[in-house]
Amino acid sequence: MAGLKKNPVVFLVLLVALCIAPFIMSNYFLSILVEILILGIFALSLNILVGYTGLVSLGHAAFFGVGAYTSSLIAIHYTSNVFVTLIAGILLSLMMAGMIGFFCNRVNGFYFLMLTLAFSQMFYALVYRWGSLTQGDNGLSGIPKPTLWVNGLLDSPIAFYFFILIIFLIVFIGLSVILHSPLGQIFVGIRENETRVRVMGYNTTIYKNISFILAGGIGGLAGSLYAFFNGFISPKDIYWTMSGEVLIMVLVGGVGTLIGPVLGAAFIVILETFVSSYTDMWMLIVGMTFILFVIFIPKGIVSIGSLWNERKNVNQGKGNEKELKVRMSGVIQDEK
Amino acid sequence: MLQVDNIHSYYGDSHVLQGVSVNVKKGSLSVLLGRNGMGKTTTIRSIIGFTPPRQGKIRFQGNEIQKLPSYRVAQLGIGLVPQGRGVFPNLTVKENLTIAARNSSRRGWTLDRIYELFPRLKERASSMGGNLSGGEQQMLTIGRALMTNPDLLLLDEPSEGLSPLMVQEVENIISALKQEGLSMLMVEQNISMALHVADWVYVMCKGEVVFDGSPDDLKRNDAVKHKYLGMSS
Amino acid sequence: MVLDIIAIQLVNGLSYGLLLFMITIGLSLIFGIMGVLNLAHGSLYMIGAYLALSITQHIAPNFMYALLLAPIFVAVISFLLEICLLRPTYKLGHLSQVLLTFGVAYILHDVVRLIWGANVKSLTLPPWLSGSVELFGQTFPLYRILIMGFGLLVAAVMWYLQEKTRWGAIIRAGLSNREMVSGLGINIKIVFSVVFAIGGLLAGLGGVAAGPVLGLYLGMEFEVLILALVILVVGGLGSITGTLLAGLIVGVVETFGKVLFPQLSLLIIFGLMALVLVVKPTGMLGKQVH
Amino acid sequence: MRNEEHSIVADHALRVEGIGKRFGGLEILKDITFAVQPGERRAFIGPNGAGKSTLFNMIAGDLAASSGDIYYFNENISRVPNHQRVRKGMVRTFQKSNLLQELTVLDNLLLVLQVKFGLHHVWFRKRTAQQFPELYSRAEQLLDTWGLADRKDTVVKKLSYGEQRQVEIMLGIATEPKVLLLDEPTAGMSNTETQHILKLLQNMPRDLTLLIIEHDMEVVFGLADRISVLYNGNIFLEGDPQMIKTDLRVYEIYFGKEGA
Amino acid sequence: QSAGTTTPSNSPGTGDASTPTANGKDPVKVGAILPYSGVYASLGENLTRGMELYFESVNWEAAGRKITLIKEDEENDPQGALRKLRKLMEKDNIDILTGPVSTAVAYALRDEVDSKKLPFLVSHAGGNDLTRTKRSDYIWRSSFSSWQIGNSMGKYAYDHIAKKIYVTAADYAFGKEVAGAFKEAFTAAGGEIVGEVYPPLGSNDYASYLTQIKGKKPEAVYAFFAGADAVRFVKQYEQYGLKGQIPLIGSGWLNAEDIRPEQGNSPEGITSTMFWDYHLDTPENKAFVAAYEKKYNARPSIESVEGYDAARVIVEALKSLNGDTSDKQKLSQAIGKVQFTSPRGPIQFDPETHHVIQKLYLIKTEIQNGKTENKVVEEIGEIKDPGK
Ligand SMILES: Nc1ncnc2c1ncn2[C@@H]1O[C@H](COP(=O)(O)OP(=O)(O)OP(=O)(O)O)[C@@H](O)[C@H]1O
Ligand SMILES: Nc1ncnc2c1ncn2[C@@H]1O[C@H](COP(=O)(O)OP(=O)(O)OP(=O)(O)O)[C@@H](O)[C@H]1O
Ligand SMILES: [Mg+2]
Ligand SMILES: [Mg+2]
Repeated sequence: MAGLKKNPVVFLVLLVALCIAPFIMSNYFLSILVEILILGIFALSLNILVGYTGLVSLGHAAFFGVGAYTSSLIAIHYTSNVFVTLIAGILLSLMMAGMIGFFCNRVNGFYFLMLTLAFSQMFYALVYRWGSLTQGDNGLSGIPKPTLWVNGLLDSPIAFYFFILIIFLIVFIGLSVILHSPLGQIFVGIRENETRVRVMGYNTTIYKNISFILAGGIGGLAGSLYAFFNGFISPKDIYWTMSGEVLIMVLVGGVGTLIGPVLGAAFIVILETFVSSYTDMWMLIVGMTFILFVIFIPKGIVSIGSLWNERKNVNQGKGNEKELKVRMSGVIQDEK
Repeated sequence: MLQVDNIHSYYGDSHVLQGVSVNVKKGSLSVLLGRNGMGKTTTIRSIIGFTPPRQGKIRFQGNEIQKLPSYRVAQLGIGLVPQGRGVFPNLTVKENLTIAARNSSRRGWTLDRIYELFPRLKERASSMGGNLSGGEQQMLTIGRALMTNPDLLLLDEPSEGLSPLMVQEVENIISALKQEGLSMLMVEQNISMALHVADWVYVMCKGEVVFDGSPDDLKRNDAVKHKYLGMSS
Repeated sequence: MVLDIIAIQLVNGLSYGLLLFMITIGLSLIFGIMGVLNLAHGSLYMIGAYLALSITQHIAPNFMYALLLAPIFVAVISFLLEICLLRPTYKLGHLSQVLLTFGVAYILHDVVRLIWGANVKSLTLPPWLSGSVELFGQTFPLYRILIMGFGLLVAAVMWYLQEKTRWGAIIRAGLSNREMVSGLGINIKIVFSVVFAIGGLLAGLGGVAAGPVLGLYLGMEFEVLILALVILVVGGLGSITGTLLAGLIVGVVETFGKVLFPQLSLLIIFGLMALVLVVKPTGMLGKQVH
Repeated sequence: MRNEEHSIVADHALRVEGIGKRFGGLEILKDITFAVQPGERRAFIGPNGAGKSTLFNMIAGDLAASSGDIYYFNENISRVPNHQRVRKGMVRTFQKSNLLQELTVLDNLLLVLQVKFGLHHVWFRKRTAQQFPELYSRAEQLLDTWGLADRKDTVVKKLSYGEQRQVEIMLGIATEPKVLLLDEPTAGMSNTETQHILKLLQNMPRDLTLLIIEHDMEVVFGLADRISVLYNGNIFLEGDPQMIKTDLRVYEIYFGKEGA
Repeated sequence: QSAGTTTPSNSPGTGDASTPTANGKDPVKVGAILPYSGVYASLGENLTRGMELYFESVNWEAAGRKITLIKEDEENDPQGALRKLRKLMEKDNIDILTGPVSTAVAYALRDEVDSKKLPFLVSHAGGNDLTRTKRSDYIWRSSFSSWQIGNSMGKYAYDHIAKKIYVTAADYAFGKEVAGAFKEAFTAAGGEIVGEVYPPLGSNDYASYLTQIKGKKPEAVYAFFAGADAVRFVKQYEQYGLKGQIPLIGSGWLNAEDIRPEQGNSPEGITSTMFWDYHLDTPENKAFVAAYEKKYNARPSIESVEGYDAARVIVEALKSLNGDTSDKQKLSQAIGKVQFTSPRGPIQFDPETHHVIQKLYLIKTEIQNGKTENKVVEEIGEIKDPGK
């Protein structure tokens, strides 16, 4: 991560690699790459909350779902134009994030986690029950492929890949600017010590809502893309397990870093794809991996590099990205 | 009683104590002085075992304790008044005191005696530790340390945040404790108070002891006072 | 007649509520006191239930032995878990523990499948427990009545331990400042291990007690976990009484909700939780957070 | 008539009228009334637990008063939330440092300065020295003044106690407030640093209104124009330093026999 | 049972396996997406056992070509299953797909399979639409549809059991479809539905529902629950004193072979309909049961039969094409033409809907030697899904 910032070369090399990937990869691996990029966007969005603002949400799948269902329903019933569907998906998830955020940001720590969970489970129940619109637990299938102005432009896997790649880059670069802007630094401040940031003159509630809405909107975008990618969406994708999975992506990749969640998404997708093909004990293996991560690489995949040269950059705390305390517990009281 | 012998302590990779040696004789009070960030607290933390030294030895009543976990060190009879108070905010004043209670037969410190010493604490007995005023918290930590009935007391800036009247009170308490035979190592910024009660003085700078002598030695040594303690006269 | 049904539904609700309390109490203890969100709680519960199954089937065909032995096994397992895995993570913060205990849950899922297989199982009660009694002119399972008494007993014991012994205070102190607690001469590590083991014991107890009602099957642990988390939050962290109250309220509300608004069954419990948190941000009896 | 009244009241930077505070059954502050002129330096002293910090908490809006009103340049701010009071130019520091522990000294400072420079709405520009030269040069300047320049990239939690206290005070002064509330600024600081801060405060522009709680008499008498003594939930005495210094009752309740 | 690849253990090695030819000796690859973890793991396991039993009986060979079974975990997650499908298609190059258990997964796979023209033999998932509105030229179903299950009880219940019935089913699409089909047939026969309630899938406590049902005093209760739900529902039905008072009828999953041992004596007296039963007295079934018990030392379940039959359909289709899998369309059509007498009775596909035409049976649970056993009471006859 630090390398990425200091070293635009690394960034360029990665970019070039991503651009030539579709031409040397089989369709299968390309589809995995697409999935990684989409879930990467999703993990990036959650990380705004978890990693930057310090709000651990276990209900992020709700926004994924709003985006996915909105775009899919519009694509099925009205138009499959990708801009219309995406924008509608994003708008609706922004609205829902505004609403849910309003309530959730009134509570702290573990209560926040559970309240986000509650709202997303209620949304799940809504989708599940509203069968006439959503096909209930059977899932919404037969979602048409997205179209650009000209029909068929996104039909080939390669075109679709580049479409996703461009959106991914926009989100990634956009977030890297926003999160390091003065606004983004307020998020970080709230993560560290909300009361103090308030006393610095910031209305922290507003900023928490901003970050919640931002995260929700991008989460919705990821959902829309995912629905297009698979042509299918089901309540399973809004269930708390999905929220948990994306949270794990963030944790495994590296909380509060930019590239971390993307690496986490890649890691989890690859792990799940391959391990479960070789053994049905994949839960055991995945579980062990989590444990090994916590014990040996607690700061996530991004820190693997720095574990390497930990010796070198001695206690020059680039603190906001390395050391991280996420406020979770409601019972631990700060001293006065 | 306590011999700290040439210890080196680190936070991660930063080398904070670079060979510190400090002694406390039985029934006496040694004082550590120095500007902010010089390693006084780290010395205290090294003794109690929070930041164990990587090199050097610490002996307490003949036992080597530099490798022991802090609860063992405390059980051997070392009490601590930490800097920044370390009051348990989610416990009541009474609970703060009682969870520390140990060996009351040894030195006779009980809840009642602490309340006698600091009547203010008795008034606030059922308040949460975190709600106390700064000075009240300071009293609470001193009381809490005494509740463990230690043989050696480590005091890290006990007078911080206390009103002048309370500082005198603490000074009296410290003298009284010395009378009872308690040994103490104290860090202080209130130099005049420290020099009143000290038997021996150490001055630290950048992780090393740069002066050691009796209070009178220090009073006479203008260079040290000026250079390391910022005292004008 | 209608009143009879209402009365019996109320008993249904209360007994379900105490069952929920039994499921949650271990989690409540560990999270409320140690600040560790133990996502393997459901798994420990599950192991308790499966162990009880094995004990009744192979060792001694007596449910009471299972009720005694299985929780102890589970306590040992959690004790080891704490020492080997959890200990190094305290300094890392809550999220690490979330990931770690989730990993443990995954592992235990497969372990249970390896040992007991994927088939649905059920814990059979001895005849003297499986009978029914007449209540308000209706048939009511005896076991559910006993569960109510047992749940209240556990609540009383827990309350005593936490409020009336020095233990509670030590652990709460450890939660805010471990270093300082050990500086007072208390081996906080052991204290935490023991508390975690007690949490495991309670999880196992919950498993044995609730197993005959809720059944044994793969994936039960996650359902139980979510349920327990909800109860925990509704009651408020760090309050045994809160957990008890939450169990009862959720039990009753859900029972009547299912009858009155069957279409909404799926969201009653989460709706209730959201409502409680919006009105009272720290749960019903949770301590105020600064 | 109305004009006259207005001009009298407008003279006050801060006016506290009948503020009281109870915590449950405990009545900490009873009926505090005082006014501070613009540019005045007012010290608050009083025994531990007298309610000094509580008073500051209420003035700053971190704690709601049980009764009474607070006027800030003639505006009743009793209902204004704390963050808005900061925007209006009233800033406080904490007795126990309350910093963003995992962030560097510089980041702590920048976060405070952002408000001052009105940059909190900027969200599509990275916060770097190139993008925001003024912000950064002001920060560097402050760090130099405070002798913390070499510590700027250190994470706050790695600072010693006294150093953290220095950062705390620096953050308070950084935004050049109109009214500054300092809660025991020199507690935990060494002699050298105390002198340094005293000088800094003495040299602050005279139009800054300063309210300070201190137990270090050197600082109190070196700085204050007026002193209020809090005792038993009331302002026990208010007057100029000379008067306080010579009042025997203050010795009894606060200074002790040796005293200042 | 594990996900992964099963290759014939005792088949003769082929030297030129590494050089694939169009119609040569390279194996036929059958991809199976089935649950091997989570709530449905035991179903996946039984389906696999059934398949492997049949493949073994033909020595993992059809028309001279070896058969390779590549298993992927469905994880009860549609998106995950899609990922697996892509792997099977693009990496393993499978010729035929079979599975899944979850209907949602089947729907998720449907479009991808249809557009890539991959023959897909559905071996469990029973959602109606798969052979109705979501029909595909490449999809065939050898298991059942929810309509078949529900409908089969309707008329019988009215004629022989009760005129006023309370209906309850797990609240998910499949459960609702089964209940719907039952209600339709029951009311068409003249019966009256006195109430209905749909507890959430995975409800852990049915107490309040049972109290409610009892209060309505129906003449019988029709229930659709499966797996752990069925265990809890049936046991609690007894505990709350409904057993013996109000007859319980439903689908065969309520008293299925693999869960009955866990229900104790509580399923006694349940009447249900199903397309197979352990005690079905036909030579085909006897042989199947014997072979299965010999190999696995456990009784087969409904899912075991489904797997067994699916494997046979595949083998028969391959045989009819002489092992030529190069033309997907032909392969798909060949599947549709397969018919044989399975342990469950004669089966064949409806060319219109691609759905299996099979007999259904009326099954009743009785106590024998202190344990419950099912008995086939009556043959309901062939039931053909209407496809609409
Ligand atoms: N947790 C920590 N991690 C890294 N460095 C630290 C940590 N705590 C203190 N330090 C550094 O160690 C040095 C000595 O700190 P220490 O707290 O011992 O100073 P001190 O003499 O007690 O100062 P003060 O009078 O301000 O309390 C300081 O430079 C400080 O920055
Ligand atoms: N939230 C609270 N709940 C209950 N009591 C409180 C609370 N906050 C403060 N108090 C009590 O109010 C009194 C005044 O506290 P305050 O912090 O204002 O004192 P202070 O004058 O600043 O003292 P010091 O000089 O020691 O800092 C103390 O006795 C304290 O215990
Ligand atoms: Mg110090
Ligand atoms: Mg104070």
